[in-house]
Amino acid sequence: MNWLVIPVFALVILTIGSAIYAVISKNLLYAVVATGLVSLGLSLFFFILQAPDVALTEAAIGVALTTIIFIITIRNTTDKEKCCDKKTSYVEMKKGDDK
Amino acid sequence: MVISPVHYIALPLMAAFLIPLFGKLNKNLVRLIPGLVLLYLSYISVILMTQVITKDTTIIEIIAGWSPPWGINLVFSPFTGFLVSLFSFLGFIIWIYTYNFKPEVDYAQTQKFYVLFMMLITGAIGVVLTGDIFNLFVFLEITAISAYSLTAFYRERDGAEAAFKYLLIGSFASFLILLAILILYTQVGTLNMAEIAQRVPDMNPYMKGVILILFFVGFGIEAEMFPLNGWVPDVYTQAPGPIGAIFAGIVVKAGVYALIRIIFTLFDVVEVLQLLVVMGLITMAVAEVIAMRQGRLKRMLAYSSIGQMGLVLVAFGIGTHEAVFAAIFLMFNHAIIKGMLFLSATYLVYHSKEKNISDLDGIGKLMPFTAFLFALGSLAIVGLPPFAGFWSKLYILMAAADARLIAVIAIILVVSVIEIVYYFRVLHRIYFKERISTVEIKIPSFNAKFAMLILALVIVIIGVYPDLISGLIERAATDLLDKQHYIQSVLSVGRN
Amino acid sequence: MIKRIIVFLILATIGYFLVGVVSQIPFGEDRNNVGDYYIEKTPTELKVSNAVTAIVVNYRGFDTLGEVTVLFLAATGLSSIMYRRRRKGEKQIRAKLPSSRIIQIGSQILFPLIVLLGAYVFIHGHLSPGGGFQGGAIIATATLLMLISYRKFKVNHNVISWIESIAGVVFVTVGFVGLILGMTFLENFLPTGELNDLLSGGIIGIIYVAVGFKVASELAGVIDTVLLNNRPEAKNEN
Amino acid sequence: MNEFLTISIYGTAVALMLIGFYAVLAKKNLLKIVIGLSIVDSGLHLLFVAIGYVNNGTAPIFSPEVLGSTQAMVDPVPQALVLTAIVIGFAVTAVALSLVIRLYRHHNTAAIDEIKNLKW
Repeated sequence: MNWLVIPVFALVILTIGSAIYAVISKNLLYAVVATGLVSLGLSLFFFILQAPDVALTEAAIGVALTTIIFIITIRNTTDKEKCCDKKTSYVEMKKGDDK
Repeated sequence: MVISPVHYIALPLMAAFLIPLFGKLNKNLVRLIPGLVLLYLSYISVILMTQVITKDTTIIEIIAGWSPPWGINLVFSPFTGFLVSLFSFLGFIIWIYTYNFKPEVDYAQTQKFYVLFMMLITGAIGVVLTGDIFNLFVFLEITAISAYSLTAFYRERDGAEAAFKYLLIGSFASFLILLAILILYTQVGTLNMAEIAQRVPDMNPYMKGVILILFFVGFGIEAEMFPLNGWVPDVYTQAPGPIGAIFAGIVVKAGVYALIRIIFTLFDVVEVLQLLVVMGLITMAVAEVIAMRQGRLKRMLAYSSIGQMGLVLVAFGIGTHEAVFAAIFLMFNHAIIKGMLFLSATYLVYHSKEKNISDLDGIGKLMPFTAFLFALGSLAIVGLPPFAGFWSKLYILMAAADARLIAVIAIILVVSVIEIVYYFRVLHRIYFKERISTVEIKIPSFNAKFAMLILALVIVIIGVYPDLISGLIERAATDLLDKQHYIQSVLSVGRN
Repeated sequence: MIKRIIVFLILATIGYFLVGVVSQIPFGEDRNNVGDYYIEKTPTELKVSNAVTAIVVNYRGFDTLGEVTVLFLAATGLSSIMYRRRRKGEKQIRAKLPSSRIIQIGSQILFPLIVLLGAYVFIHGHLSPGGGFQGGAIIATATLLMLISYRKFKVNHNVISWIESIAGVVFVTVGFVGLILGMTFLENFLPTGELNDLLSGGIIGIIYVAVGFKVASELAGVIDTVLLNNRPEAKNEN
Repeated sequence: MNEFLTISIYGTAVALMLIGFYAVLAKKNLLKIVIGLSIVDSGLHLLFVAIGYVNNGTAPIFSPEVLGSTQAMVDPVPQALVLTAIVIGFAVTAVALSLVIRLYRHHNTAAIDEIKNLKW
């Protein structure tokens, strides 16, 4: 056994778990944060694989900037995955946007 | 400084970076610079092509001083040079057309439009010129991102939907291509296309098949191959008119080029040619049948474009020298003719909201010039003599006959009849119906007329004297089929 | 329901295919490919410590030029897609509420530090992990910090487009200088210096600094464009 | 240990791609689709870096200590390619998101089946 086994295993769980959560979550904001976690896990993987350059890039672009752009988009649109039926949602969203 | 193929990429990039600054000096420079750049590219095309043809060489341009297997290189051979010259020339003509197009668009948007316009063409040129498989992917992405943004350029249309659809399919294509490059790198350990071609015969056959399928589907999407071409009509319809002409004339050709380069040069699998014939026939038949049922002019042109690309693939798939010659000829014709059809159609339905064919009733009397050019283009593209389209179709049929592919000939003939039917339906409406529609008409500006006239002249002249260009195409076909020459001329550069 | 089954069938096919292919790719075996050549030549001929930087900027510098262009086009395309004509008297509103004092002061302290870190990352791109893209992204993050903590903080688009253009032009010009001097495009024409020296690697340093500035200004522009469009009345206007 | 690393890394990469494809194919929300695209990309990037790994290798950075033992260095080429791929992926994501915002403004929904042209 090697000292790497447990952290690698934890990393696999973190990455795949966040990816699954990002896909199934009903709230888009949580999904986006989970996507950021996938990138974080990935960046650690790159570090383990001796690719510090890529790890740094993934951390700066994947974790920070992509997540931020997603969050701004959600603020511009909506954070619900399913938007009920359109007639009621239209009024609700009008209200929600004014707050 | 000597003229070299790297100017094709570096100058447009320089210009694109500078356009925002020049715009602060004078707003007209923003429109002017892309034209000057494209004019210069056409000029160096003439010089380099003469050099390549007369000296019978292939120009290999090394980048960053590292010879081919290690650095990136550009290959300017008769085949790539021919396509690149075609792209620069057509790009310049379309620029002339665009110069006064929709003057009411804001300055901020105009500036972005011209940057994206120029990079769309540059990306396609880069795809054709590069000799490195990953570099090809990068240029494909340059083209793709400009294309997505330009598709969504107009706010009053449904461009965003078409662009999103395009983006989804395009991302899938780039995923497949990138995966193929990855597997290829693990197998042959290099990214240079000549060296890959050298090493592929020794590769594990299973992996070879996998990579070939991935490339085939990935570039097939870019080349509008069936069944993943559902995005094409939407994108062509929603994009601004001249951009539709660039998609049909330039961007698709780059996709076809990549597919052909992979199949002919990189891999030595013969079966894939038959697959290409079959896929081409399906693409062509399905697209032309759908085209007949379209009520909107640009959708009809888009499906017709898919059909023609199918025919190009069939011709390449036959694989003999005559067939490849015919295929390259058809690529040239289609670029010019379909470009002109899109340009003239844009003015025919300029103010029409739905862009329906029924809005064209009797427009021949109101816009005689544009309608005449559209009619000329229609006659040329269905392959009637004495226009350019006739020769390419004839050569394809002759090549198929030589290869004893009776079924292929039959299908091509049936499809041609369908094509004639739906183009003549439009012409009938233009010339022999009374105008009932109340849609305003828009007379093209002078430069638009000029641009269309040049393309029309090319169509007629090539139709009467096909020999003007067939020499070049002959050389291009020889060059494409001579795989060993490609490998040697690239790899011999640095080894001395 | 049928759609769901189809989706799972497609996924199963893709999965089967991927597993079949990936299991055939050896993992962790010794290199025998172009990478060898790069590793051999990088410290001796280019005098660059970071082999990845050497590949990105020099051996495959053309890719990087393309990559910078992709980012430039994304920024251009993004602002073209999000563009709307401003009505009279309409103001561009960004953050809805000013942030708390703590965040404001904190970001004031952090901002120069993060910018410094970013600059360090791209200046030392040829010596340590990092480079133009990473450094540029870090600086863009710092801009974002200021954007969210100060309502009035304005990204000056004039300055941004100047930096962006000049950095891009520097990159291409450095390439052309090689061509003018009778060598090839993007070829190194400066003395390479000593390994592990700050001033080593010839043009690699210049290019990476240019890339850093370009990436930083492009990313900051992207973020600002998306943020500026966040307006309640930005609805149904088209 | 090596087998464990192989399985976990290749497994993660393939799993990420499949999860991403599931989101693209099955989800109806535009943002979810874009999230799916970026997860697919992540899986591909992981695979890319993994093929360059060499057992017990070091990062491809020369310091005076490792100069003698270049054989034990991981392959830098895939890493350089991934750098490019990550930036391109980011650019595509940004364009996709701006399209989502515009579609939302236009149709007031981010559901794919309520936007007519996206059905096919």
